[in-house]
Amino acid sequence: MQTVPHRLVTIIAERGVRDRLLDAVHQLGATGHTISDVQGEGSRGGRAVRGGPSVKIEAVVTRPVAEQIAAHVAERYFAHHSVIVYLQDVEVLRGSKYAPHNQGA
Amino acid sequence: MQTVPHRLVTIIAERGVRDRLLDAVHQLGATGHTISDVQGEGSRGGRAVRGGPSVKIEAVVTRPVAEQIAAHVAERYFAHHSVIVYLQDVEVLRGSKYAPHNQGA
Amino acid sequence: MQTVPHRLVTIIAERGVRDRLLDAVHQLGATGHTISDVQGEGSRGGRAVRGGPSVKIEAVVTRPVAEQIAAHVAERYFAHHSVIVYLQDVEVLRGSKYAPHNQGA
Amino acid sequence: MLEILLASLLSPVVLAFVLGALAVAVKSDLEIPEPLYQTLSIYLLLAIGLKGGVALSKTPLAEVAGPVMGTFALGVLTPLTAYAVLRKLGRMDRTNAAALAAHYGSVSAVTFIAAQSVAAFAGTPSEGFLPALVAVLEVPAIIVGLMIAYARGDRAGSWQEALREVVTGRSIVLLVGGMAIGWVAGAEGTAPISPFFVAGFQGALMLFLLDMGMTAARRLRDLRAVGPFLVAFGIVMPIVHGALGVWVGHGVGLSTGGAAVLGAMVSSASYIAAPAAIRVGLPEANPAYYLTASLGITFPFNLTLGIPLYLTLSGWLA
Amino acid sequence: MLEILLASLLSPVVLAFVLGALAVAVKSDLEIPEPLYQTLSIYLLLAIGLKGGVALSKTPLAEVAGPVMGTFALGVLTPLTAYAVLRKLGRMDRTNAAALAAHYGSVSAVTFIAAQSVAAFAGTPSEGFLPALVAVLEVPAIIVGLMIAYARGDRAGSWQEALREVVTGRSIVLLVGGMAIGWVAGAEGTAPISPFFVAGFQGALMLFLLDMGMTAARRLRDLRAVGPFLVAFGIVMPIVHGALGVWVGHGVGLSTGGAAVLGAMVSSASYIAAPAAIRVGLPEANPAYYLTASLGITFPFNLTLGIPLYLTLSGWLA
Amino acid sequence: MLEILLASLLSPVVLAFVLGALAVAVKSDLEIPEPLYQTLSIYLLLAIGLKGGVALSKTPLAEVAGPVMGTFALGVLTPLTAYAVLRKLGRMDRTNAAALAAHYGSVSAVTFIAAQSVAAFAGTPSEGFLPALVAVLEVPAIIVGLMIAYARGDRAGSWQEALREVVTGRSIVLLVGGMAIGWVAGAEGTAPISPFFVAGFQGALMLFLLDMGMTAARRLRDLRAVGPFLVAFGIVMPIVHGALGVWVGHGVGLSTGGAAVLGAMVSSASYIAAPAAIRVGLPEANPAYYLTASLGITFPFNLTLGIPLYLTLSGWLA
Ligand SMILES: Nc1ncnc2c1ncn2[C@@H]1O[C@H](COP(=O)(O)O)[C@@H](O)[C@H]1O
Ligand SMILES: Nc1ncnc2c1ncn2[C@@H]1O[C@H](COP(=O)(O)O)[C@@H](O)[C@H]1O
Ligand SMILES: Nc1ncnc2c1ncn2[C@@H]1O[C@H](COP(=O)(O)O)[C@@H](O)[C@H]1O
Ligand code: NA
Ligand code: NA
Ligand code: NA
Repeated sequence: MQTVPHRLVTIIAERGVRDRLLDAVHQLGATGHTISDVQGEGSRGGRAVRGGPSVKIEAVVTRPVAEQIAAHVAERYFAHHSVIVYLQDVEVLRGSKYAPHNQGA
Repeated sequence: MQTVPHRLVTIIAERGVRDRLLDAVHQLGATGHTISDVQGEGSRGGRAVRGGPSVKIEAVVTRPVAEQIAAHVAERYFAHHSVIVYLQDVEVLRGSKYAPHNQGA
Repeated sequence: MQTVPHRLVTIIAERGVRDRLLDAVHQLGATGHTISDVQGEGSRGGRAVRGGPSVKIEAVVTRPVAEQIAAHVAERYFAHHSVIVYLQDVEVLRGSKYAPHNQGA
Repeated sequence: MLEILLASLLSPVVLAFVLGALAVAVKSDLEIPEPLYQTLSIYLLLAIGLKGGVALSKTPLAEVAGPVMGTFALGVLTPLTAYAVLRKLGRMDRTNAAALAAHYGSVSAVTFIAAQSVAAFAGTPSEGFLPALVAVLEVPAIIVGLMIAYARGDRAGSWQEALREVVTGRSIVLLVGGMAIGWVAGAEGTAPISPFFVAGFQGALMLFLLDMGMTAARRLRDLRAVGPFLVAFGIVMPIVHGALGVWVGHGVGLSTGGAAVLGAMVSSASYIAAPAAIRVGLPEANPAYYLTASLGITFPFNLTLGIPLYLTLSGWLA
Repeated sequence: MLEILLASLLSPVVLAFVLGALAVAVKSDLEIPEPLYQTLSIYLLLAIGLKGGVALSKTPLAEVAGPVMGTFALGVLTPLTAYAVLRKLGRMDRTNAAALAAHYGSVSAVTFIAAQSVAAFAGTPSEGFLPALVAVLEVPAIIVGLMIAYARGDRAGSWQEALREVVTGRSIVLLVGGMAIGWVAGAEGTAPISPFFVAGFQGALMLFLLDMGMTAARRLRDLRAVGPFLVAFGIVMPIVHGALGVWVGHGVGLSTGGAAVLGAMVSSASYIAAPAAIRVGLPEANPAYYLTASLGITFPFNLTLGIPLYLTLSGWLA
Repeated sequence: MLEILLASLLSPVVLAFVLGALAVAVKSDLEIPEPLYQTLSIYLLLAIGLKGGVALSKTPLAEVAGPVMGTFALGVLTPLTAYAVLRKLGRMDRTNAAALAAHYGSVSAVTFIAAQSVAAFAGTPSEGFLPALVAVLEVPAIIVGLMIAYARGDRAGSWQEALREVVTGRSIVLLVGGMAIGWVAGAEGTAPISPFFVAGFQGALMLFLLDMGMTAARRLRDLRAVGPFLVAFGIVMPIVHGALGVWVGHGVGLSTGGAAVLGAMVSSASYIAAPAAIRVGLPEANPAYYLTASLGITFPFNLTLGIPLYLTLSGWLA
């Protein structure tokens, strides 16, 4: 079995910025993503507030795309929004599936 | 604290194949799994289609079991189904808990 | 982009112990957490029982905090509860965000 | 009997159960989302609690005392009979026998609800205060089951934790809480909420049983693992306990419908409260046994054949 | 026509669709949680199935036979016309044309439900057994669409898997299952569940269309990607198919309302069953085409202008 | 007063709140799933919007103008009084005082709904157009709160983003959207959806308050952290604002019930719209303060004692 090292970018964000984040993630080269509903607590409060769920966005991407996504999130969202981002190593099958085929869109 | 290196296999798949995947995961040696509802977008489309949620299956397993699960998924599902699989390193306590105690069933 | 290595602690537990676990996670130094609803199967049964969902708690923390959380979970919960815990490496931006600012509370 | 049987089998609620089972059989992608399942169970428990509380607020205490004591006695007795049968006839180990005893002594709220509907439909409605008996029946058997295991020194779990789990578990909280609200607010106070909790009840129950059908069918896969003895136990034990319940029901002065519903309750096996308690108190017990038996065998049996049987029995005894 | 158009456009159900679209336009954080979406679709499909089944239990077979055969014929014919138009006029590749053909031949249950409501509101209610026609119309077109692609040797997907996906898919299971339950239990048997499934129906439909408005508006972003031909196709094809459906409806003896609703069904494009089947059977087809066209163009068109148009047409033909 | 107080305290809706708090106190595993919470809040907001819109469609503009202007004035004034009290008496820092001011100037839709029910129950129903006042009251206070902070140069957040967050927030979208739909469709057009949105309302509200009781009880844990001043503030400020609201209500010509409900609205503290806006516009503010005060103190106070108090006050002023 031929696995290829890639990066898993995880973004946890308040729901209001979800669509903007997804657009950015794809524009920066992700070929797919997985999203789930989560709840959280961080520096901007959390637990025991209902109606304020967050989303977790995960994308398996190449190393440079991962860096770009993390940098984008940091630059645009860290100041005004409840957002965190972290990167992990993953191994995938079919490495070509996750390579950005379309740099511009 | 004595942690033991293991592998985390993550499978993201359309819901229709969930039960078959779970059976396979256990048959190949996983002693447990965790499953959650997600939504996603990949090469076969996604975002903005309601009613087409996916599942994420995660299993902490030994290294050889991880390889077998990934290979099985690749062989049986990549051609006709919306499925991705990736592997990560994890450290667990109670390593024996995740060792396949029952190779055949 | 300056990423900093940290640890991701993941705890999967039956819902009944959620609040106690969250209190412990924060008391041991986590500055935040993310929680999601999952279902699972392990040594104490699972699949095909409705009404018994679990929670997944994830916290990005420093290495020593991660060890402490894992040790705490092992000591207090492994005997009587459906709980697993595992650790992974992650890279984060803004490393200081995840450092325990308040050891005691 | 045949008439009751047909009326019961051809009701939308039972047909929905069958539809759920068929959906699993044909490997449909139909799925009741987990939050819908939880919503329906919160709704159903609260609704029967409310109804019972309103009925209780109109019932003199003296009328309830007998049934409560009879039910309590059955809750202590039936786990013992179940344990004896499992050990003597089934040669099952102590831990698993005790776990099963806790399940078969306790009660399935959905079986109770279905029995109540069928009894009403058959023209022999049950007493309004019966939900109180569900609460009385739920707890003791689990305690007895755990006591059997703990008395034998099997102590992997925590006895106190398990007990806490049952009495603070959501089924007791919603059932007893709903009863308290219904009792305090009375018929007049609950009138504004009754379109939601009364008129919608049967439809919600139907959706719930669609899900139960799917769950039961998934459990059936484990049937081979549990062996023929447990299959027989899952059918015969309920009949014995059910007949006992009907008989005691008449003894404590319940109506024909009421005694039949009590029979169904006693015959039923818990699959919410008991599994939660056993997971904590007897973690070594194998869920494949107690879940497959209670969910895969006894629940479908009671829903289809058991309830009409207890009604018929009760009619004979009346 | 104007009157019907206004009554339709100003109904809460259509206004909720508009509200959903506006919420997306202003980037509101309003969100219909996924489990609520699933709950609503389970509810709506089961409810129309039940209603259809009860109606069917009162309808002589002879009366249903003609409409069933006419509908079946339309289910085979319309994917062929759609395919021809897409290939000849749109110069689209075979795979994507076949995928779109499957969608436009099949049916959108929500369009059916909306049409049924508007027809009733306009004083020309449709026949009660029409849900049976939805089930008849759903499957054949998808098979024909796949056959076109497979006959041309494009075999990345699995033909059998795709077929299985459709017939065991949740929309068929709930629709046909609900019909069977309604048919077996009859009007009397379903009375206890009707407050839930009948009285609540329009409100649940309104919430569902709030979500549909949001989904359709999100799809619209892809509009530029699909090009002007597909936009035109998404409006003109439904009109052609809708007119054909109305005409056949009158031919097989349906009432004015019934023929109009059949027209709306035939004109509509599937966005639940067909996408699921195409994803498996024709994975190379591009979802941006078939989902944008069916969800982003044809559904809103039918909901607002199409249904009143078919009703008016049907009035003329009567 | 005592009579109203009892009727209010012993209503199922308030009892459900208490049950939720007790469930947390005994550490029950009862849980209202997040999607159910969201569904209930979508439902309740849309339902009161619809009801208000239908009422508005029957009310002459002149009758609404006074109340709207009075409410708007209260929405500008009350954050200023709250800010002054917090700074002068509580010696709180500017950022947290501004954040709290935004919360106490804005409105809690659930408090409004509960007040409306109690007023109707007490025989003094409020005007049908009051939901329009909720929308009018929700926004200005949040703007004023942000303006206070921004005028002082604390600019970690984005002013424009926060404003956008409020006006496109789901509570405004559903409330105003529902009103628009109710207003356009009118009583006749909304008749088919009223079994869903009207008959089911109180039951859904009861489930919602079960959840609110759990949330409020969880918040109480933070009580020690916020200190005695904030606890006193969370009770006294609502009484002052509530009395003011009742007085203004009478001044602008509302009925006894209407003025009392306006008082409850003015006294209430937002815990949906304001927290969302503050998180974006004033991220440095500490949620432990504003959430504990609004959810843990003011909401339970109003639900149990405040609403009967404003009703009694309003009766005296009539
Ligand atoms: N240390 C952490 N570990 C895991 N998740 C976190 C952590 N800190 C923050 N989060 C998540 O990120 C969201 C936003 O964080 P914040 O901006 O700090 O409020 C929170 O709601 C959590 O879901
Ligand atoms: N690059 C990616 N990163 C994360 N998840 C992905 C990625 N690609 C695909 N997925 C997930 O896998 C599912 C199936 O992918 P596909 O077969 O490419 O449509 C999608 O619905 C996503 O949830
Ligand atoms: N090998 C595994 N991989 C992933 N999740 C697991 C595994 N074993 C157990 N779990 C999760 O942990 C929960 C408790 O496990 P247990 O205590 O073994 O019943 C299960 O319900 C699963 O969600
Ligand atoms: Na029993
Ligand atoms: Na069609
Ligand atoms: Na206020």
